[in-house]
Amino acid sequence: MEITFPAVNIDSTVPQLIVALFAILALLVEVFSRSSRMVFATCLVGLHIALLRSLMQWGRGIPYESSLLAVDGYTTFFNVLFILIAMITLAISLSYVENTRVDGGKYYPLVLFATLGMMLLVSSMDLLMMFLSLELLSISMYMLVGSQRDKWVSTEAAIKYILTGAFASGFLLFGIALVYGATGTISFSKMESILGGLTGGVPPMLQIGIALMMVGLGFKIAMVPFHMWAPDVYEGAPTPITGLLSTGSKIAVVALILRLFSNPFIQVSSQWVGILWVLAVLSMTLGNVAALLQKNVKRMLAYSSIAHVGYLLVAFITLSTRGMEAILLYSAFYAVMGLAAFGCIASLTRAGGSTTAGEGERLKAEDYTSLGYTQPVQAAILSICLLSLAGIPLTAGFIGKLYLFGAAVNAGFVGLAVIAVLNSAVSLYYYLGLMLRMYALPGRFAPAEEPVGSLFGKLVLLVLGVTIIALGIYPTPLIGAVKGAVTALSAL
Amino acid sequence: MENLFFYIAAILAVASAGSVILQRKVMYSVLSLIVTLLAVAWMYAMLSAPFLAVVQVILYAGAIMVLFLFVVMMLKYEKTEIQRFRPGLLWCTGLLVAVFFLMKLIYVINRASSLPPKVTTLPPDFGSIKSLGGVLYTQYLLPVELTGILLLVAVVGVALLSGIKK
Amino acid sequence: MVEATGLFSKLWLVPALPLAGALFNCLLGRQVSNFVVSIVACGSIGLAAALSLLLFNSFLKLPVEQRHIELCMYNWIPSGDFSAPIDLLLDPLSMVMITMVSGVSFLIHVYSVGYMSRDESFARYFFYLNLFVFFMLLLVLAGNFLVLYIGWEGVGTCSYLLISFLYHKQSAARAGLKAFVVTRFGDFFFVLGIMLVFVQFKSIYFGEVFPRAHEVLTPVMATWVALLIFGGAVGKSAQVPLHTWLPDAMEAPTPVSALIHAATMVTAGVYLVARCYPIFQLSPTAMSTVAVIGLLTAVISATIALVNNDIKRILAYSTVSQLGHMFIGLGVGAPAAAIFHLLTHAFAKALLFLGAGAVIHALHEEMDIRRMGALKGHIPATFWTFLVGALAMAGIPGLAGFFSKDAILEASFTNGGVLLWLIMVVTAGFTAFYCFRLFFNAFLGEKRWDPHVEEVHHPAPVMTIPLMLLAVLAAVGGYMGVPHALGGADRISSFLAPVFPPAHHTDGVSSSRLLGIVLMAVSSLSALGGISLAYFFYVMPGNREIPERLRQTFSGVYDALSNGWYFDKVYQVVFVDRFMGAANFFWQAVDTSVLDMTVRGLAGLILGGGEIVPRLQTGLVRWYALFMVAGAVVIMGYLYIF
Amino acid sequence: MLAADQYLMVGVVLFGIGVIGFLTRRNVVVLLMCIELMINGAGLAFVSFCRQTGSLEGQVFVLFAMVIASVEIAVGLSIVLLVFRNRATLDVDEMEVLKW
Amino acid sequence: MSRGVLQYAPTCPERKAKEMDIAHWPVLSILILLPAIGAGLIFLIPWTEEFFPRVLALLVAGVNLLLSLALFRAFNPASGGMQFAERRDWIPDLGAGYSLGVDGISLFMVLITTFMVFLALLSSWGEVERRPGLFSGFILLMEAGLLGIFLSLDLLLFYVFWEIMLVPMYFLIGLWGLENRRYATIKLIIYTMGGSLLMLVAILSLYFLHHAQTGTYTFDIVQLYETSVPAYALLPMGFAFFVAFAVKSPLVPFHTWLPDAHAEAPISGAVDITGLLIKTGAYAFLRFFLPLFPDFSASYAPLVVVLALLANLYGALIATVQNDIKRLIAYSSVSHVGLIILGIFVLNLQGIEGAILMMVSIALSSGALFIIVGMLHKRSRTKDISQMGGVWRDMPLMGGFFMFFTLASVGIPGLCNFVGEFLIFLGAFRVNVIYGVAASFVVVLTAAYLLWMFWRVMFGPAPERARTWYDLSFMETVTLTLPAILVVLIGVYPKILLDRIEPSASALLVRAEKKLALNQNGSGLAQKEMLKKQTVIVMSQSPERSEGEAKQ
Repeated sequence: MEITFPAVNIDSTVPQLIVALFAILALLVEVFSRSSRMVFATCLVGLHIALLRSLMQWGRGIPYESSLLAVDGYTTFFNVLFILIAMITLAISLSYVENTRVDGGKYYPLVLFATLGMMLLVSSMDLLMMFLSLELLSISMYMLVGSQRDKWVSTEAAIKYILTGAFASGFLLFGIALVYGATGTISFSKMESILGGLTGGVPPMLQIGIALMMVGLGFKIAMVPFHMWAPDVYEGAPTPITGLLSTGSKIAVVALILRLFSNPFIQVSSQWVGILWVLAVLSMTLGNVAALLQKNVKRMLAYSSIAHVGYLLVAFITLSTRGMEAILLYSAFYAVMGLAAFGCIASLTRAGGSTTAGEGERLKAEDYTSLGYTQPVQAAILSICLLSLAGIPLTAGFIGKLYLFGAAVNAGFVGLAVIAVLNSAVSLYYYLGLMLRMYALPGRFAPAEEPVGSLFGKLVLLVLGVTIIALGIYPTPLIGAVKGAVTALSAL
Repeated sequence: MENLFFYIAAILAVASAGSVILQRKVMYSVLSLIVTLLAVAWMYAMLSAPFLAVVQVILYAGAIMVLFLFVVMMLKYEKTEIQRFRPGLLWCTGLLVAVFFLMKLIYVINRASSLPPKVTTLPPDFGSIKSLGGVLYTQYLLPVELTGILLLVAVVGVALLSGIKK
Repeated sequence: MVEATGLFSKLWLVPALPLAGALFNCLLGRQVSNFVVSIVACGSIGLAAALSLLLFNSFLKLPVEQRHIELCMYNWIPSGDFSAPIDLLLDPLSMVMITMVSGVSFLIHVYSVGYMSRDESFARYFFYLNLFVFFMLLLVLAGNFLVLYIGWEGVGTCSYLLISFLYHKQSAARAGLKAFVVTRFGDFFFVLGIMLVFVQFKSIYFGEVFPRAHEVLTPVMATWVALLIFGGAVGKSAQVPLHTWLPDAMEAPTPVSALIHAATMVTAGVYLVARCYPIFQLSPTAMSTVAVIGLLTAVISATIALVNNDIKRILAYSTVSQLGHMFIGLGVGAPAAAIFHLLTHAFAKALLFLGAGAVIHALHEEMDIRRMGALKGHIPATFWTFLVGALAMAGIPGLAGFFSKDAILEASFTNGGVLLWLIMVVTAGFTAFYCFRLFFNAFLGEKRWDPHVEEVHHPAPVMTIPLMLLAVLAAVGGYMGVPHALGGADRISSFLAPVFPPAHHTDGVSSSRLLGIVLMAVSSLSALGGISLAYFFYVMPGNREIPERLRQTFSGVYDALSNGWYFDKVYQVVFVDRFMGAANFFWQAVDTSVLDMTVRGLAGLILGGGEIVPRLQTGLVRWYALFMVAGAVVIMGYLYIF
Repeated sequence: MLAADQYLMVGVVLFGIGVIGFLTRRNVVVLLMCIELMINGAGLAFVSFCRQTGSLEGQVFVLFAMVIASVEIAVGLSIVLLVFRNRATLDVDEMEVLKW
Repeated sequence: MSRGVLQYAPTCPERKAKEMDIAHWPVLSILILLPAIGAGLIFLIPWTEEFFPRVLALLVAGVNLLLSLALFRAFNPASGGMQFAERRDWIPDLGAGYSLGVDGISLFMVLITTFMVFLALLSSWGEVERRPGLFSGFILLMEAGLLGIFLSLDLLLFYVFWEIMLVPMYFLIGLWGLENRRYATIKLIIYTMGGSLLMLVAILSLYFLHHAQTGTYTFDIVQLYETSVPAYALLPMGFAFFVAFAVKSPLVPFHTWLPDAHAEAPISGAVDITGLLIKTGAYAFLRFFLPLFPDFSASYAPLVVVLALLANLYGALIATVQNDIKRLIAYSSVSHVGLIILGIFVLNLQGIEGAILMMVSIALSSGALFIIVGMLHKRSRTKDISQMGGVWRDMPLMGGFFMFFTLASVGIPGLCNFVGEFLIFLGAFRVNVIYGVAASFVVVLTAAYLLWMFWRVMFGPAPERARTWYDLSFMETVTLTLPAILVVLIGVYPKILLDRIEPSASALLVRAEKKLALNQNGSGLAQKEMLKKQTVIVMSQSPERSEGEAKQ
């Protein structure tokens, strides 16, 4: 048997390669220079190069090798998004890492590896590729979550995350096995044609396979009832990593679900739309109600991110182009909002962060009282994020929700849209409540507090804040990009 | 004959798997798991996957289990939860739900009669190292490389977590 | 309709002058001295009065058919097919009214300068008073219903402000509120009436409504319109059952009572009905209602006045009673007589009130007639003028009240029947009795003053001169309407005739001369009887215990009378208490309980339901895994079922 | 020749036993072993399907799954070591600082 | 119509040049953006600064007021259409535009907004003790939002302003509020957000419906007017819009947030603005609800009217027994709002004109009352009426103003509220005598509770501690004089307003009628007939009247 290498267009995967290369390079830099700032710089440079390279691919579908990876407009859109997310995560990590004595030399490269996982996940056209990149992402995240070695909560979060995560992976793997068994293939495109030619009902094997895959994937996006890990892990993880968890890793899996469920599995959509309807409602409601009661800010945002998954699902189950656009748009918006929010919290960490739970970080809602007067920049940006998360107009979040709910209404899911908006109304209460607390008028003799956070960090946050507002006022460029990406997806 | 072999392997696998979760001591669980893995390797061999069977024995039963044993022995964790075992709410519902889940799974898959028809004639080298290698290094080259990165990540991660600093 | 030309184009100055005075006193009154305030206040009214006289003069020179002058200022509320301009209408009725209003107002203003001289809110007082005159003049000059309504509400407001002028007294505040709300209740009907008029006529101009009334309105509709408008009149003119506010309104300073609650504002109802007479004529039901209400009012309030001891309240009830007479006049088809009575009553009652004011002033704010007496020697000018007023009021032949009252009596005999006439005659006797009961108690007999009163305040000339002028008017005012029966020309009737279409009205002219004289004689006798009785009781020594004994004998009747036939008490229980009860119920039971609790309950439901989340979030990994498995089971179950 | 169904069923049972173990045991190391059981169950399913369809993808998948499993175990055990160093416990129920 | 053209024919070239100028500016955008930018600047100034931000805010509000007056001057009263319209694409993908315009209905809402904001800043000058700069910033933001609501002609843009308004409101109450503010803010959020988010769903439904019918995606209100809503969707969609507007208005039984919001907002200026906020509900009924859902309006008008009458009566009843003076006035707002809604839903010219006039009037009279109460609160530190009394003795000037605005609220002719009230009564009376009777009756109650309140606050013996309550300062006098002048002006010469409102209001009715004629399905025929008749009256009467006026 002669081994012939398949015709591979390496050019198409250059951004991914750059990310991988620079991650390894950064590890080497760490070995030789011992300066975590150098590592940081290397990673950031690598991401910039990858970003440029990705942008060069913008709007072009470049075939790699059809059965494993799809490098198309959809992938490029998400690649750019993930690289940006990684850059922001790095940027908001810088002072946090130094404050909390995390081993930056390995932390930064791991962020890059996680990014690589996300990028590959989005372009997967194969269950194997999907599984591997998902694991790359997950394993990097396990480690990042536990990277604050000398802090128990971080360790506990890591062990919880890996135990539940591996458990979920088991489900996913078994689900994949059953799907493979039912269809005889692991390639998306083949699967689509096989499922398209399906006659005489859906085989139960496939049903169960999809169900088990939904468990595994639902876990990654923290969908109710597979969400339980999220608040704990979000709280324990280093705050920038919480940001990455709630945005990057979630968006990557959502993007994958979109590709998987809207192409191969759409043939059997009647099987899972109904259950997703219920899960969407549950996610929104539980997320919001829990956030309403939560006094810990990081956990509150964790629950709110669960609710946001619910919103995304609302658009997803419409299975329409409009819904896909809405999801992409909202994902991008949510990435900015979430990262900025967690970035603010990270940047509010007081120097000399220490070993026990929560010390140095502002976790409790009381810690935010009158913050607007002592830490004006972070408070202002956090306020913008909260407004945006709440979906107040003139912020990105509003446009996102408009698209989401619009998609639902358009597809006739008016009841779902109504539930979603009512949830949105409930969510307003806790978002605005935190804001109100931040601007609670201080007494005349309130103790002065030194501003915290590095200038660089504040600048990054400022850029994010402005982006949220700018996108809220003029979202058209992004909408154009999203439309292109969705066209690529449906052109498969 | 084949039936017999299968049933022996199956009973061995299931019994030892049961043993994994029933043993009081972790050490015994590890040893039971090794038996399970070997039984699975046996079944791999019977399912025309000789290479996998070998890898299963070497990688799993060999390497991973050593890792387990090593950790278990290093930690010398004598307390087992069995000593303090009280079937609480969580335990009961957990067992109930899990068993129900298993039953459901078995029930549904039993009904799954729509498996693709069994291929009667397999190529002679099906599952051999050569055939697998042929696929791996052509079609699945990228995953293989990805696996390399994955392992690198694991190394870096473990270093990060165990605090290895120069 | 005749366009206003010449002097008549300056008609707007009549109300504008008092308004200017009011604005001056409002904006600058606190900065300038009391002297300037009084000059501006009296001056502006004086000019208005002079202008009215000039207008009257020119008006009389006009041929009768041209005596209908309209002056349109601007379009106030234009809205679709509705339009309500500010327009003034000068016809004989309004001519008479503005002359009377501005004249009497002027006198009372002058009097007030003396009366209020020591009050610290001097400017405020004159601001209100001037404003009142403005609104009153606007009311009588109005050329359409809505402008009339401006004046109508405006005078009510000023009345409210003046009643509660002495703001530190709770009773004054209460009386003001009561006056406003009760009259507002009447106005409610009036507004409905206006709207009904508009809906029927597509116009609210007097000049367009009245001439077309008989062709546009069906009898039923005419009744409705008339009764609704009459509702307004009932409130404003304090007719039964809305009369209760007027006696309480005596909390106002006495000149205010004289002006507003005797001479002008309360007669606005009479004016209104007279103004809308063409509509009332179309409906016999409405006419009889007017007469019956008037009769009831006249009797009820006259009886109450018999036993009251408060000098101002007696006069107030008397006013109510006389207003009832006027409505009887209107109801029996003698509008000119009613207007005539309105005028003479204005003179006499203003005089009596101002005299009462002088008495009160003299005795240091004493109002109870039982603690007066023997003032004759102390304030002679007041005594004599008061006597004139009382005689005029009682209807002693020769004085103003006699002619006007008898015009009404005659008309009611002719058109209303003997019974009506008889009741009115008895009422006339009551009137004479209580007027002189008051008079004798205050001025004659022995001194029963409060021991604190050491020295009687003598009224300043600025107070006595208006008294005298009014006394003259009260004495001779009747000669503008000497009836045909006595050989007079009844000039007032003929002057007003163009306003009241002659086709239907029967102003007593048809009755025979002899009958007229007989009727007059009977009513005069009745009045004299009343005076004699009062003299017997209160002046002739040793008889003072007779009324006391009577009171004990008929204690039930006496209690009813002295409590004003229990109107106030009934209203309190039936309306006010019920209303407050309902309000409290809606607030406590509906608003804070049901509605608020719904919201709170919803929030509680969300939060309470949310309480389950902390319980689930146990922090135990296996618990989380359990949920995942359970989720898988549910999803599988769902897939398998569906 | 045996039907692949039977092998599949063994895989299902192994998977199920893993799930049961995960939900009932408290020792972290045992939990990790239960995950191994689940992965092996899945592997068995893969290979049996492979046999059934005659395609090699399943076997390739199992190969990678083994790698993943080993990586997960390695990382998992390193975190377990970290936990043990901090708290001297392997009881998963004692890791509950993070809750509500 | 010709009358207006004549009146506004350019008489001198200078005047014309000036008008051209303002017509070529994006004057409406400036109106909205100016306060927004001002607020932004204020937020950038260090918040410990007290004087400068307040001056800046006052300046911005003043300029805006002048600008709106210029707008008023340049407004062509003869036209019933949109003037000074601006339209740019905003989100072309959605067909959402940045589309502004002003007509006779919104013109006065704009004017009253700029005026009341200026007044609010003026009145809060000495009242805000902590972070006055921040306070002024929020007020300016409110102004921007309010003007946006009144000016936008795009449903999405409208919704944007509608929601965004809540944020500064929330902070005004939440930060400077009294002890119960938390509860008040929760209620504010639950009610208004719940309502308006439901409306968002309805807006989206309408949008897609429009697309289904015409094939274009647009939020442009003029195009959406043409959408015919099928019968099955009419009730839920109309209801969603209705609830959103009714909550904001607030119509009983959605009103309970208002008394809390009013009572807990400490600064009179903030309360004032709340007063404006609630006008947006009624305005939205006119601008969006009537033309979008004429069939809903026509079919359910009797129900809505009954609800409005109930609200009118109910508010008056509850106001009577309030001991908290702010709650009392808040409930009086509830009562008045009932009247406004009544005016709108009797669906005739008088009703609508009266409603608009009433909105302006209530903003003035109730707003001024709130300012006075704020001044009283500053001195007495209490809202409890039983703690007051006899205030007149030491504060005659304030007493005078208080009396004046109370009387205005009572509806004394010659002051502003009367005109609106009367037109609403007339409109109601023409539709159904019972409506007119019920509405006019409440006026009696209004007089009772307002004057009773006045009595309890101002009359009677003064409490001992009132000795320290000083009379109005110069600044306060100015603050109260400005609305007083307007109250009289509108009361005496409402023609300024009515002339400009009428073309737009009749255009509105004509449009509604036309649409109704298109959808000749469903019930409520009698109402439709009535609406038609009204339109005919409008059409036929206006030339007549202008002739009549020309004669004068």
